[in-house]
Amino acid sequence: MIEQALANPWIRQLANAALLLAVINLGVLVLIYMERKVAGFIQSRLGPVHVGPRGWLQSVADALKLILKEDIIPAPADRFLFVLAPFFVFVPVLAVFLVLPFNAGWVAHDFSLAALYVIAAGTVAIMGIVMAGWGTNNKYSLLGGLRSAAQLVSYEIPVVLAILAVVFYAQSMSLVDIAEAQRGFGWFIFHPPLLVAAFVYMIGQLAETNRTPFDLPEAESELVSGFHTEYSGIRFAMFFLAEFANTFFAAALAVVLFFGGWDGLPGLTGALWLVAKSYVLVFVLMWIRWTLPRVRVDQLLGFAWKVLVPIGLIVVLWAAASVVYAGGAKP
Amino acid sequence: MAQAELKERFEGALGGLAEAVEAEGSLVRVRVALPNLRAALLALKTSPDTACDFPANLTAFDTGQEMTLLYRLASIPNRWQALVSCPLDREDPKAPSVADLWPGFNWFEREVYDMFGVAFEGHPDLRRILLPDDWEGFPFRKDYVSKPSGSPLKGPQPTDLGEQA
Amino acid sequence: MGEVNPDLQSRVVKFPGGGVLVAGIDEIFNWARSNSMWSLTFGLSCCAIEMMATAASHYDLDRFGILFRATPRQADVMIVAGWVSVKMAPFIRRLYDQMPDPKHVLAMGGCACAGGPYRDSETIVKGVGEIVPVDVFVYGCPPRPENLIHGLILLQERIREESILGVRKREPITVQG
Amino acid sequence: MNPVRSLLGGLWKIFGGMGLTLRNFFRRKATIRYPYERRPVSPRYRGMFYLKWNEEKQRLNCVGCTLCAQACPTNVISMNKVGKGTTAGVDEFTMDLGRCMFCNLCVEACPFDAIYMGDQYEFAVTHKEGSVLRIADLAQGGPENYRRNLETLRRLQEEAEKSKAAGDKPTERRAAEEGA
Amino acid sequence: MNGDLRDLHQEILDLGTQGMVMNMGPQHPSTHGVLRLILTLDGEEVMACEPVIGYLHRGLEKMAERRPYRHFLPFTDRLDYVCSLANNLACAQAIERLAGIEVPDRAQWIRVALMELNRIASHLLFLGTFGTDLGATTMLLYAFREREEALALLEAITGARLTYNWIRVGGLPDDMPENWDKGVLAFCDLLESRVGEYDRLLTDNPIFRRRTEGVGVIPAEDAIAYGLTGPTLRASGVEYDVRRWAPYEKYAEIDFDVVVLRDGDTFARYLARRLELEQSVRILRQVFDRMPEGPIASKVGKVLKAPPGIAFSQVESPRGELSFTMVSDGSPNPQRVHIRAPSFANLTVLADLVVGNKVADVVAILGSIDIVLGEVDR
Repeated sequence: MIEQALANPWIRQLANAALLLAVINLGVLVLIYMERKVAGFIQSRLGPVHVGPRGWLQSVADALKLILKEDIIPAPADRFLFVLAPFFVFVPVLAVFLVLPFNAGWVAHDFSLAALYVIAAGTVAIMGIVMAGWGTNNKYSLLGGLRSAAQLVSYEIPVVLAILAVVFYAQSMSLVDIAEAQRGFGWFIFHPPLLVAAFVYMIGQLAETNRTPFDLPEAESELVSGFHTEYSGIRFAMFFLAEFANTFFAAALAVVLFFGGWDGLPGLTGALWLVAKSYVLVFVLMWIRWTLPRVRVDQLLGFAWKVLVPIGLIVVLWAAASVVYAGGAKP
Repeated sequence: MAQAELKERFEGALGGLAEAVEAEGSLVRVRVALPNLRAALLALKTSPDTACDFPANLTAFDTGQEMTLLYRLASIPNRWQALVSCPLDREDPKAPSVADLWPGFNWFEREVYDMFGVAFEGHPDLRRILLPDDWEGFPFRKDYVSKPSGSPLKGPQPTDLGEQA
Repeated sequence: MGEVNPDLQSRVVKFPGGGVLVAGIDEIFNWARSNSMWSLTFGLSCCAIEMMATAASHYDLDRFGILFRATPRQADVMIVAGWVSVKMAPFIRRLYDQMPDPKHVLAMGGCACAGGPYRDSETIVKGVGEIVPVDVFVYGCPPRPENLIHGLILLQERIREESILGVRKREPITVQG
Repeated sequence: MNPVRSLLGGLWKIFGGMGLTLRNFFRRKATIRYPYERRPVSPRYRGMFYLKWNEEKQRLNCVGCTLCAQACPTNVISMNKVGKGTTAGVDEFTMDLGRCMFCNLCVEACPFDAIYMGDQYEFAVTHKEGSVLRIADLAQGGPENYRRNLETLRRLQEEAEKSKAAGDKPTERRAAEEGA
Repeated sequence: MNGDLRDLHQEILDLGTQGMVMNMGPQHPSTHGVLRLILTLDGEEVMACEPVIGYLHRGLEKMAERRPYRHFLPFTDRLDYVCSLANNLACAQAIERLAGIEVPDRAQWIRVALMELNRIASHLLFLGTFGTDLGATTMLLYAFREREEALALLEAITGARLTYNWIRVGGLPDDMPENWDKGVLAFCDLLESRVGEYDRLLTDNPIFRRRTEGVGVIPAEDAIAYGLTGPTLRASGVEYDVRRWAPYEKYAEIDFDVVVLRDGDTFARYLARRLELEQSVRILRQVFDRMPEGPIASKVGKVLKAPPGIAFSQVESPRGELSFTMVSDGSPNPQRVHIRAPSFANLTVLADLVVGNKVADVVAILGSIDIVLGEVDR
């Protein structure tokens, strides 16, 4: 009966989505625990240890508590925008996971324009942040929302350019094809133009996921908590989860684009390789976060337009040239 | 530098503005009458003999009979400083503001106003600085009577203090 | 802390097995709440430095799942660290009102508990308990980090005794500040 | 400066910082797991206040001279003196943690070696009244020694009254002068 | 300062653009206490700033008038609670000068050691919080890790972690514990190795440099006119360090450099404090070699009375010149005590300094001035 039901494409997709949702939320909880542990270890302390064995249950406790908290909608807020904003941030993050190939054939939905879809869907989240910033009717939030809009618009371009370079090499926009093209340790990171592209991509994604040194929309020492200053309880939890899901997706996408996707040594399932590589990248992102200070808003934009975009353009040309003249990755 | 020489320098710079000048170590104590206060401070600041251009401190004290302003100006390269005292009219304390000469004294004057009620004439923004805006009286004056403080919160009182309160 | 609404309580008991169910849920949620006390960074004075020291490497509040949040909306515990002046009191009340329920207050240091050495000063509120309900008092001037952790553990115990049905009677309080 | 070089130089510096944080990642952690392990405090630590117990004389050293109360800047201490001269002691001694600055001035003021600040520092309570400590909490050795102190004082007083009856006045006066 | 910019903003205002008023504080993560800044913003840019202080005001000077001289000493701990001993010293010195009390040599040397150790603790706190203001949270934790060692040493001698109250009129209450000097020297070695780490993490970081260099420049003339003191003044190129300018205790006999920098920007103010750490270590290394044996306190009567007069002390606290002015009328209580808190004077410059900068710079500039609200509000 289940097989019959799964034969129906709608039900099949729904089942896929539900499975993904569960996996992502679980993964995010692990990620939050990891973040706190990494932060602790880097800062010469232990991080959570007392909640559950070795503090494993810390993020579960946090999540449960946030569900139970009173849900406050400030009186001066624009109710409609305020309520809608967390969904606008949370849903696109989940949506992009649909096209992420975990293993050969392990993808919820693959199609030929997946790379474009990832960029497009990711951009919707900006809307959510701007809505949160505006709808809260709080000045810190407003500044945070505006910063976020400027930041995401600027950093979208280098990220797109970096992905474009990969698309040249793989000659496809399907993430499955891109990953397939790197089978057998033909990882794109080993190609000089794409090494630079990977760099541009990672810096751009740092900015898009609002992490230090680019965490200006929620810069704690300046804007209290930025765009989610007035959010409490479950609504805040959605922002929180979305942020970590986003981080994980940025790392997983980087793995698919540059680090060979599920490609790895035989013996382990491809999906595990992908997740393991993603976690290493996430660790790098955390490591960066707990090392660097925050940039200022004008420096942030200046860095995108004056440094990353030119480099991105050069990389695109370089990649195109090496594909056309030297054959690129494909023979 | 000899104390006598230091005293001479200050007397020279101040002309007839000071009532008394005494030197002790590298500190020169100057007493000035209220009408000459601003002129004397300006002379101390601008005269090359004294060059006391560093606003180190400004305060006041009240003995119950008399209220006195106390300025301390320093000359950093010369390593000397001047302690200028100026008695005030206790009933209606007023003094010329020197916040335009030394922006650093802006807040100090506000503080003296806040605590002693000395009105600094020509001060750009003479408001209370440390105490709440609606505070009554000037607490550092010796005739100030402290009131039992009421509830810290204005408006309706909190009702949910439970058994702790 | 928090009085149980008798009406609600009687209704719950009427359900067969309801008490057990509520107790089970209570246990889980209290476990979650007591282990995830995000506190509001409310450093006022000396004690704030010790509060920072408690969060720093040597004592590490993160071990207990205690994070410092800058915004009251995301905080569960307000640690009032330092003396409270009359000028500051309305702001403390407002921040407390901005925190979502369930919320707790920990007064850190003699000043926040009872006015401390400044009890004969006119501008000081004799303990933050005059403004907001306090759950745990941590005396000391300033309390050592260990002492603060001890207070937080007491607060955890206190939270574990609560019920999710415990509704703190809240009346809207307008503060003109 | 060459922009490429400055960019690479900046990156190099950033990697230097990241190397440092990675090194700290693997270093021994500074954390003391407080409820399970304790950091030793200095022998001079000024923590919880106590009244010294004199095992030899079976009493507290305190004679109720109020010098400590006078030395206190914040009126933390109050006491009730019983007896006089050699038989002087206290049957009540309160201190208010809520006002105490732990400044040590009372300890320095005491000529009888009677009060000290110990190494106990956990003062968290769940009710405000917990701040006032009575003599039973303060006496070294707890309520037990407080009771024994009272007994000794009573005994001393009885003895003094007996000797007073015997007309042994001068010694008592001398002791009273020392006491003040 | 920034006069042109202010004119420009006036023009914009005249055009009808409305600034957004934003309240920073009194409860804000990076106002270092309860300072309130009322900022008028044009986008991210600050057009005007009005600091509001007094949220911690407790009338300390008034309380001093009601107490005997000695009873006020523990209260001074709670002025600048990051460097309590400097306050103790300034208060004790003012009383000593007023009453004409001499301090034995050994006590003076120990006082110097205490001052410098406390200065290290205070500057470490500054490095940490300044890093946090700029988003480098880890710096705070590293600085606190080393600060904790300094506090342990201070606890060993004074018996308290933060509010020491270990300086008495006429000397010290007790001598150094055994092997304390060895502990201090070992800490000096540890700190010197760790200071290089701070440089790698923060000082050399290009993002940090970009955030701080050229931001909030105070020219030397302005710095003097505003009455700034301490590292904030010395970063603008004025050589004014009370330890040199009007030496107290044994500073005249000690060999150390006054850190003077030229730029006067936020980075220079940071660097001045960072470099002072090394000077403090240098001073500490000299102290124990030269410390004579002898008494640690001179005899002072039970009731301390001072002849009528005015006396003031000057002490270089980590934030600048700390000065207690005491007026005596011959009674056991002082008639008036005024505390010239360095943070109070340094904070006056903020309002003019931040105009024309970004919101993020306000935090950086405020952090670099290194205020402690406890002594601003008194």
